[in-house]
Amino acid sequence: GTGGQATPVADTPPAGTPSGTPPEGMSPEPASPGPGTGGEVIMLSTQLAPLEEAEKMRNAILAEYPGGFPAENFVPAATAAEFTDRAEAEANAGEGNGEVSLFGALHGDLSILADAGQLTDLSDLADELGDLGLLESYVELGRFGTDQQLMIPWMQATYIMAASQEAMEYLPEDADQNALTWEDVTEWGRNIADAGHGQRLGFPAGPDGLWHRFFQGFALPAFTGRVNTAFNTPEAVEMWSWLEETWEFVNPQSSTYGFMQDPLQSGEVWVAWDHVARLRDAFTANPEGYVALPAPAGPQGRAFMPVVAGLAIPASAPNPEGARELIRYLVSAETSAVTLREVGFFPATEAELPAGLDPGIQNMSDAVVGMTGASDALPALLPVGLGEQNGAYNQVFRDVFESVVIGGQDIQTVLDQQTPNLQAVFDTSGAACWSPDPPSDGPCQVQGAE
Amino acid sequence: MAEIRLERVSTIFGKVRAVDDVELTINHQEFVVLLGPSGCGKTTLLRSVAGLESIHSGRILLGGREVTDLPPRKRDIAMVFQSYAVFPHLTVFENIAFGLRMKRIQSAEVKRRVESAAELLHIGEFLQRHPAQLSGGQRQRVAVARAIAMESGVILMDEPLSNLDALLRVEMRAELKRLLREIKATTIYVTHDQVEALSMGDRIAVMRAGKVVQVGNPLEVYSAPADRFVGSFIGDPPMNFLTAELERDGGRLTAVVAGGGRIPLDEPSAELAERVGEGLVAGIRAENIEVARQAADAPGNGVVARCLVVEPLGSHNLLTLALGDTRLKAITRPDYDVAPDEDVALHIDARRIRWLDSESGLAIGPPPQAGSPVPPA
Amino acid sequence: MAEIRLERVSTIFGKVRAVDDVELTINHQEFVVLLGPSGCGKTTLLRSVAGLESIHSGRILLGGREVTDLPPRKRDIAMVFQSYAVFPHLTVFENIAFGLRMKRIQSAEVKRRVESAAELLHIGEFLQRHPAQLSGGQRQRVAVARAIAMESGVILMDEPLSNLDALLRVEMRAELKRLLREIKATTIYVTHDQVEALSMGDRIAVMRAGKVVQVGNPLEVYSAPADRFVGSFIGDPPMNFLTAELERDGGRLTAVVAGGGRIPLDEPSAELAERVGEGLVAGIRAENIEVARQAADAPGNGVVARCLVVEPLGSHNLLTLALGDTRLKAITRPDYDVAPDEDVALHIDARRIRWLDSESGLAIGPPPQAGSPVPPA
Amino acid sequence: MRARGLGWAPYVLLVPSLVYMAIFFAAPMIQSFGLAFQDSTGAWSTASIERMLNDAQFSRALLTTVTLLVLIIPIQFVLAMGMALIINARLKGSGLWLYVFALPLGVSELAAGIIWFSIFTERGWLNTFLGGLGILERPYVFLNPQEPFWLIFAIVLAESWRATAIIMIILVAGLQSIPRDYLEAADVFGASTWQKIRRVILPLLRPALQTALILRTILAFQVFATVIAIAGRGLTVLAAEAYRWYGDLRDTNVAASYAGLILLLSVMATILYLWLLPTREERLA
Amino acid sequence: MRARGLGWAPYVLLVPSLVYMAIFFAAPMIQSFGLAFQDSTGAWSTASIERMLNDAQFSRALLTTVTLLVLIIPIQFVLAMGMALIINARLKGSGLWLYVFALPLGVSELAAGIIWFSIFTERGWLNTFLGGLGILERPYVFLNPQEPFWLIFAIVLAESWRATAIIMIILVAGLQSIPRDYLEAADVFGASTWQKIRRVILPLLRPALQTALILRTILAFQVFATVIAIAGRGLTVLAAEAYRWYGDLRDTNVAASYAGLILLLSVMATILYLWLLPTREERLA
Ligand SMILES: Nc1ncnc2c1ncn2[C@@H]1O[C@H](COP(=O)(O)OP(=O)(O)OP(=O)(O)O)[C@@H](O)[C@H]1O
Ligand SMILES: Nc1ncnc2c1ncn2[C@@H]1O[C@H](COP(=O)(O)OP(=O)(O)OP(=O)(O)O)[C@@H](O)[C@H]1O
Ligand SMILES: [Mg+2]
Ligand SMILES: [Mg+2]
Repeated sequence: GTGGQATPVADTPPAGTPSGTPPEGMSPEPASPGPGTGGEVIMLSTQLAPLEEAEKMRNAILAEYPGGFPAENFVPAATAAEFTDRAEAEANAGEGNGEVSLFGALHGDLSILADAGQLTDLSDLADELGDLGLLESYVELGRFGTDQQLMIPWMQATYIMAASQEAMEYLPEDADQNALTWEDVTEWGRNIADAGHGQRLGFPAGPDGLWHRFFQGFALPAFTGRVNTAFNTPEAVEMWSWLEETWEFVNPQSSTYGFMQDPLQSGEVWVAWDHVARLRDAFTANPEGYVALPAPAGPQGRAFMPVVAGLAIPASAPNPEGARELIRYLVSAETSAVTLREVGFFPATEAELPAGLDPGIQNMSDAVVGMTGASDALPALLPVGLGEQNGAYNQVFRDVFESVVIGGQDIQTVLDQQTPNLQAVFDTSGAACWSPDPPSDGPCQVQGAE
Repeated sequence: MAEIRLERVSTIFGKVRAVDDVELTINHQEFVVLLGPSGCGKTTLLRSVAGLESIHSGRILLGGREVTDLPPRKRDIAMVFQSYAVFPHLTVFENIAFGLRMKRIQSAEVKRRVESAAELLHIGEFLQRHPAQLSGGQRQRVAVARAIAMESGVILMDEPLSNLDALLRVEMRAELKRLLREIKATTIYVTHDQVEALSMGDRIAVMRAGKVVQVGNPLEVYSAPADRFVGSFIGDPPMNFLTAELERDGGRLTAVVAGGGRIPLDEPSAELAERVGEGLVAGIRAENIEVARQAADAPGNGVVARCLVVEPLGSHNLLTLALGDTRLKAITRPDYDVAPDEDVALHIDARRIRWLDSESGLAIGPPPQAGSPVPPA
Repeated sequence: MAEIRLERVSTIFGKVRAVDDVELTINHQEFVVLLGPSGCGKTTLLRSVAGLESIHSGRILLGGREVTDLPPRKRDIAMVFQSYAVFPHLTVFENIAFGLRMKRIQSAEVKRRVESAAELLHIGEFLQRHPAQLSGGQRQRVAVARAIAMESGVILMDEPLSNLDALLRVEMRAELKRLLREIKATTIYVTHDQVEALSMGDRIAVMRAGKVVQVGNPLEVYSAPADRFVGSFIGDPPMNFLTAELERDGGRLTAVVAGGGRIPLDEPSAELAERVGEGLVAGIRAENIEVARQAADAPGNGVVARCLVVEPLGSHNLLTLALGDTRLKAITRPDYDVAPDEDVALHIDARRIRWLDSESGLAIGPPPQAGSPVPPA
Repeated sequence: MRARGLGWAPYVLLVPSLVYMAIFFAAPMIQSFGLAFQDSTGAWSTASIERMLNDAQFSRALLTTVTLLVLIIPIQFVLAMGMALIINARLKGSGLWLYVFALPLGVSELAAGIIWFSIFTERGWLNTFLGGLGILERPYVFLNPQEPFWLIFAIVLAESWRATAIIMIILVAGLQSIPRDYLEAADVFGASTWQKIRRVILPLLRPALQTALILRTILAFQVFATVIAIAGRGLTVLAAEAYRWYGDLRDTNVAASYAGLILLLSVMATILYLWLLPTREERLA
Repeated sequence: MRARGLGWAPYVLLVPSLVYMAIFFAAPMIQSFGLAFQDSTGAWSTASIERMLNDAQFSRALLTTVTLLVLIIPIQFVLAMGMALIINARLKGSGLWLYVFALPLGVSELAAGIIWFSIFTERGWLNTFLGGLGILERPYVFLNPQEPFWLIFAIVLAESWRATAIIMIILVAGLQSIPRDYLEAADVFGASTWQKIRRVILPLLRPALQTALILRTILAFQVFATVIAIAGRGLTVLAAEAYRWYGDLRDTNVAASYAGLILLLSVMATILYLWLLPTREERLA
C-alpha cells in the first residue's frame, strides 16, 4: 500500500536510525521534474543526486561547460526505481520525442534499459575517446554483452583497504602492501594483537555499513572466483572459516560501524575495509596518517567490486548531438579531475591525474588504480536486476555472517539453510547471474539449490 | 412557590438502605430541621433532593414539578455540603459568587450579594483569600455564604454551623432564620444541636436508620414523641421511661408502676382505656416529675425512688433517681436540698405522660399536655 | 511523663499571627480544653505542637524534651484532624490500624486495639468499608478511633465530636475521658461545645486572636473570667456587665450602678479599694442575680430594672431585663411569675461580682466567690 | 523560615544524590552539545551554528516546525479533553473507549506516517473513497510539495491520530484525582457541563494539563518520521534536518547544532507553560 | 441503576461523536494491520506472519525487547519516583531540579543513543575516564556483541537517561494533586518517609502511576534508535526488525506483522497494568 513517495524509509534511514549514504549515491532527493527546454541537453542522473553533490555537479563540475549548463537541466533521480520509471516514460514518448537526452547511472541500472533496447550505439564515440585511456574492463561492461557500445564509462568508485600508520609496522614481513592477500590481513591483525594493541582490524558490519558488499564483491569471489553460484561450495566454506579465524583480531564494535572513517580516526580501528567515499574524511583530514591499499587477493584472484557509473543516450533523446558533447566534456581528463576533487568519484580511465590533487585523495586513487589495473584483478559487479529483492539479497549474506561468525554456528549448516533463501531472491526477481558468475538464461541458479 | 415533596423515596448503597421509603412534604417557605443519629441518612436525603444521589425508587417534586430525573443544576437549589466543598482554586469572593456567575448575574449585583452574604457570616475580611488560608469554621461559613447568596427557592443545609463557636452560632441562627424568611426560601436544615433544632425549626423531622419516624413542631416532638426512640433521642436529659401496667379499680384507670407506686389517670384516652391489663411504658420528661420529701408532705402519688446523684446546675438541680432498676432524671429547684441515698416521693403528673407500647415502643393515644413551651437545652 | 510546654510560641502565615506568643504548659495526664472563637488559632496551635506548622519563634517541649525542630513522626503524638484526614484508600480497619502498623506492633495486638477503639466509637460494623462509604459523623469517629488506638502520651483533638448527635456525643465524652485517663494521655482538646468544655476539661485555655487570654479550671474561667471577652464568650447566657462607679460613704465601699441602684461591698479587695471614684464594670452571672417584686418584699439593693422578655424554660425562667440601656439576663424559678414591662428589683450578690476595668476590660482583684459548682449549659 | 520543622536534614540527605543526578543527567548533555560549538576539525568555533543558520532548509524547517506545533497542540488538547471526559463520565462501556482511543499509541511515529501516507497518496484510500462517492472524478494529488496546505493537513491529522492519546491518558489520570465534591458543588450551583469544565475541572486539572502540554510539546519538537513519510522532502522540520545532517551529510556538528536548537526551543516552551500556568499556593484543602 | 439522575441524555449526545472517533481511530489501524495478513502479492494469507516467526532474528528480537522492558521500567520508576519526591519536597531550588531532570526529554531517541554510544565506545569518554583514573590500563570494549551484558547495560542506562523524565513529570503532577492532609496524617502517625511513600503516596498516586506505566511501556516497545545506535547489529528489538523489514527488505507485510505484534504486546501490557492496579470505587472523599 505504500507507493514511491514512501521512499523515506527505503532510502533515508528508518525513522531515527543513523542513515548512511550508500556509495552508489542514492539518497533522498525526489526529482523536481525538470522543465523540458527543447534544444538544450537535459541530463537525468542517479549519480550525484544527494542535495550537496548535485549542487557541486551544477556549480563546479559543469561550470566549465562551453556555453554554460543551465542548473535545472541536471535532474537528479533519487532512486533507481524513480530512474527506471522516468526512463520508461521517456521511451514511451518514442524516437527523439523525449525530454531527456542523457542518462547518467550505474552500470546495473543502465543494463535494464540496454536489455530493453532503449539505448543508442556509441561505438564511434568510444573509439573517439580511446586515447583518454578508458579502462578496457569498463568499456567491455559498456557493451552489455552486445556488439554495440551502449554505455560510456563515466566515473567509478570502489572499496579499498585503509591502514593507519601505526598499523604499517605490523604488516607481515613477507607481505607486499600493494598486493596483499586476505591471509596477510589475518596475519596483520594477529601481529597487532600480539603486540598488545588489541583487536584493530575493522569492517563496516553495522546497520548502515556496506558489509554485504564485502562478501558479494570481495571475499566470496576472491575465494571462489564466483559469487552467487558458488554460494554453497567448499571454497565458500573456506572463506567463511577464514573470516571466523580473522574475526579474533577484528574489533567487536565492528557490528556498530557504518563508515569506517570514524573508527579509523578515533583509533579504534587500524586496518579497515570500506567504500572509498566512506574512508575519504580520514584521508582528507589527515593524509599522512593513513595508507590506502588495494583490496587483498584470495586464491581465485584480487576480487573487487567496481561501482561503475556510465553515460548513455536514450533512443528517445531529443538532442543526441548535445548529449555526445556533454559526454565528451564529462569524461575529459580535466572534468574527471574536478569530479574527483569535488565528490570523490574516480575517473574510469588509466589517465594520469593532474598534480596538486589533495594528497589524501591521491593516496586513495593510487590504490584504486593499482587495484583495478592489477594483473589478477577480478571485477565482481554490483547486483543487476534484483529490484525490490535487493535488500533480501544483502540480508542473506549478513544473516550467514551473523549466524556463523557472531553466532558461531556450523558453516555448512548455515549455508544449507540460507541457500534456498538466496535462490528465492533470484526466482522472485528473475535476475540472471552477473559477472563473475557465468551468464545464465533465466534466473540465476545457486549451486546445490533445487 | 417551592414546596419540597418526597414520595416514597429510597436511596440505596449496595445493601445499605440509606434512605428508606421516605414520605415527606415541606411546605413553601417552611424551615424543617432534620434530626437523627449519626449515619441515619440525613445527608443522603439531602443529596437525593439535590439530585446528587440517584434515587432507587420514588419521586421527588420541587414546587409541584417532578425533578426525579433532572440533573442537579436544573433543580434551582442551593446547598451547604457537610464537607463544605468550597473550591480550593477560587478566592472566597469567587467561591461565594460561583452560583451567581453560573446564572450570568451582572457583576454589580454579584458584588452586592457576595458582600452582604460575607458580611452576614463575618468573613468580609477574607474575601481575597483562598480556602486553604482559612480556618475550619471560616471555611464552613464560606460554604454557607455561597448557598445563601444564591437566594434560590430551596436551600439544603447539612450541619452548616457545626464548626462555629457557641456565641457565633447563636448569632448565626438568628441571622440565618431572618434571612431565609426574607428570601422566602424553603429550607431543610440538618443539625445535631438540639437547641438549634428546637429553636429554629418550624417543624422537626426525626430520622432513624433511613426512615422518618416523626414530623412535627418542636413542642410536639419534644413532649409527644411518636415512639420511644424519639423520646430518648430528643431533649437533655432524655425522656424517662417507666414500665407500668394499667389497672381499673372502681371507675378509674390507674397505672401501676413497676417498682412501686400507682398513678391515677383522670381522663384516659380511648386507646389507652383498651389497654387495661397490658404492660405499657410511661414516658415522662424530667421537668414533669415533682420530687418531694416522703409521702406525707407532698401530693406524691406513691412512687418512691432512691436519690443517687444530685447535680446542682445553678438555675436548677438535676437528680438521678433509681426506681427499682430503672434510672430516672428529675429536676428540682436549686435550693431544694436532698442528700444522695435519701428516699424521695415522686409526683408524676399523669396528664404529662406519653404512653408507649412496651414492645413496639410506639405511642398510644393523643399527645399529652405539653409542659413548658420551650424545653430546656 | 508527657508534659506539653509551649514557650513564647508564634506561628505566622504571611501577615496573620495565627498563634501569637503563646506561653502554655499542660501537665502530665492533664486534659486541657482549648476554647475560642472561630479563627482564633486553635487548630494552628495544635498543628504547631504536632509539628505540622513550622513555628516562627519560641520552643515546644514534650515531656521535657525539646521538639521544636523534630518532624511530626518523632514527637510520638496522636491527633484528630478537624478535616478528619482519614485515608480514602484504606478500609476503616486499616485507617484505625495505621499508626500501629507504622510502629510495627504485631497484628494480634493491632486487631485488639483497633476493635476496642472501633467498639468504643460504635463503628465496629463498618471496619471493612472505605471512608467514602461512611457518613460524615462515622468518618469523624474513624478519625477519633485512629487517634486513641495509638495510646500515645500526647493526644491532640480538634473538634473531635462536632459532627455527632447529642446523645452519642454525651456518651462519647464520658467514654473518651475515661479512656484517656486509662492510657494516661496528656490531651489538648479543641471544642466549640461549652458543656463539653466545662464538663470535660481539667483546665480550660481560652484563646482570642492567637493569644491565650486565660487558663484555669472550668469554674474559674466561668465565674472569674480574666477579662470581659472571656466572660462574654463563656457561659450561656453570657455574663452580664453593669457599668458602675465606686464610692466610699462612711467606712464602706459602695458601687453606684449606672441606671440606678447601689451595691454595698462588704469585704472589697485591696486592688478594688484603690479604684474608688473610677468607672468600673461589674460582671455578674445571670444565676447570681436575684429578682424580686419591688423593693420592700426582698433584700433587693436598690437596683431596679424593667423586665422585657420572660422565657419559661421548664426547669427555670430566663428573664431579659433593661437597666438603663444595658441589657441583663437573669434566672428565676419556673413558678416565679413576672409579666413583661413590669419593674423588678434586683439583688446582686456583691461577693459574686467580677470587677473589670472599663477600658482594658481586664479583671481587677481576686476571683469572686464561685456560684454554683457546675455552671448551667 | 524553617522547612516545616524539618531543619536542614533533608538538604544534607539530598545533596549527594542530587549531585550524582546532576552529573548523570547534565554531563552527557553538555559534552554532546559542545559539538555544536566545534567545526568539523573539532576546533572551537561557531562555524557549525552559522552553517545551520545559513542552510537553505533552516528557515523553512523552523517555520514548518512551529506551524505544525501551533496547529497540532490545540487540536490535540481539545480532542484529548473530550476523550478524557467521555471516559471519566463512567457511563456504560466508557472503559472500552479508553482502549479505542489509546490504540494508536501502540503505533510508532513512522508507522503512523506510512498509514496516513497510504490514505492520502494519489492512489490512496481517500482518493479511492472520494472517487467511489463520485465526489472526485479523478484522483487528486493531495501530497504535492507545491501546495503545502494538504501536506500540513495530512501531517496534522496523522499526528493527532497518533499522539492525542498520550495527552488523553494523562488527563484521565488527572480527572480521576479530582475530589468528587467539587464537581457536585458545581452541579448543585447550576454549572452547565461547559461551565463546569471551564470553571472547575480545568483549574483543578492544572498540574495534569501542564504535564501533558510540556510532554507533548517536547515530543512534538522531535517528530519527523511522520513528516518525512507523508511529505517526503516536500516539507522539512528541525528534527528531520538534524537527521539529514547527521545521516546523509555526515556533519555531526551541524546536527548537534540542530539538536541543541530543538532542546533550546523545548526548554523555552516549558518555561513558557510554567509561566502561563503557575502552580499557585492553594492546595486541595 | 440510573447514571446519577441524568437519564439517557449523555448517551444520546455522545453516540455520534463516539462513532466518529471510533472510525477516526480504529479504521486506519485495521486497514493497515490487514497488511499483516496478506502476502507480498496482496492475497490473504498468514505467509507474512509465518515469515516473521521463522525469521532468524525474531526470537532474538523478542527476547531482547522483553529483557530491556523488564530492566528499564522498574529502574525508571524508582528513579522517577525519587526525582518526583525531591521536586515535590518544595525545598529551596527544587524547581531547578525539575529542569535538570527534564533536560534529556528534549533529546531525541537517536541523539541519546549517539551520546551514550560516544560514552561507551572503545575510545569513548568512559574508557578515557577509567583510563585516567588508572582503573583500566587499556580501553575495554564494552559494546561487544559477544558479551551482551554491557550492551544491555549501556542501553538501559541510555534509556533511563532519556525517558525517565517522562514518568517523572507525570508523577510530579500526580503528587501535586494529593491533598496535603493525608501526608500530614501519615507524618503525625509516625510514618517514616519510606512508609509514607509505600502506604500513602503510592496508593493515592495510583492513577498517575498507571498512566505513566502504560505510557512508558508502550513507548518502550517502540524504542529502537537507541538500541541500534549503541549496539549496531549486536542486538536487535522488535521495532528495529519492523524497520529492517520495511526499510531494507522492502517487505511491508512482514513489517506490518511486526508492528501488529508490537501493538498486541502493548495492549496486553496495558490490560495487565489495569488489572494489577484496578481503579477501586473509593475516591478522595
Ligand atoms: N495559610 C494561611 N494563610 C493565612 N492565614 C491563615 C492560614 N491558615 C490559617 N490562617 C488564619 O489563621 C487563623 C487561625 O486559624 P485556625 O485554623 O488556627 O483557627 P481555628 O481556631 O482552628 O478556627 P476554627 O475554630 O474555625 O477551626 C485564622 O484566622 C485563619 O484565617
Ligand atoms: N457509598 C456508600 N456505600 C455504603 N453505605 C453508605 C455509602 N454512603 C453512605 N452510606 C451509609 O448510609 C448511611 C447514611 O449516610 P448519611 O451520610 O446520609 O448519614 P448522615 O445522617 O448524614 O450521618 P451524619 O450525621 O454522620 O452525617 C450511613 O450509615 C452510611 O454508612
Ligand atoms: Mg451527614
Ligand atoms: Mg480549627
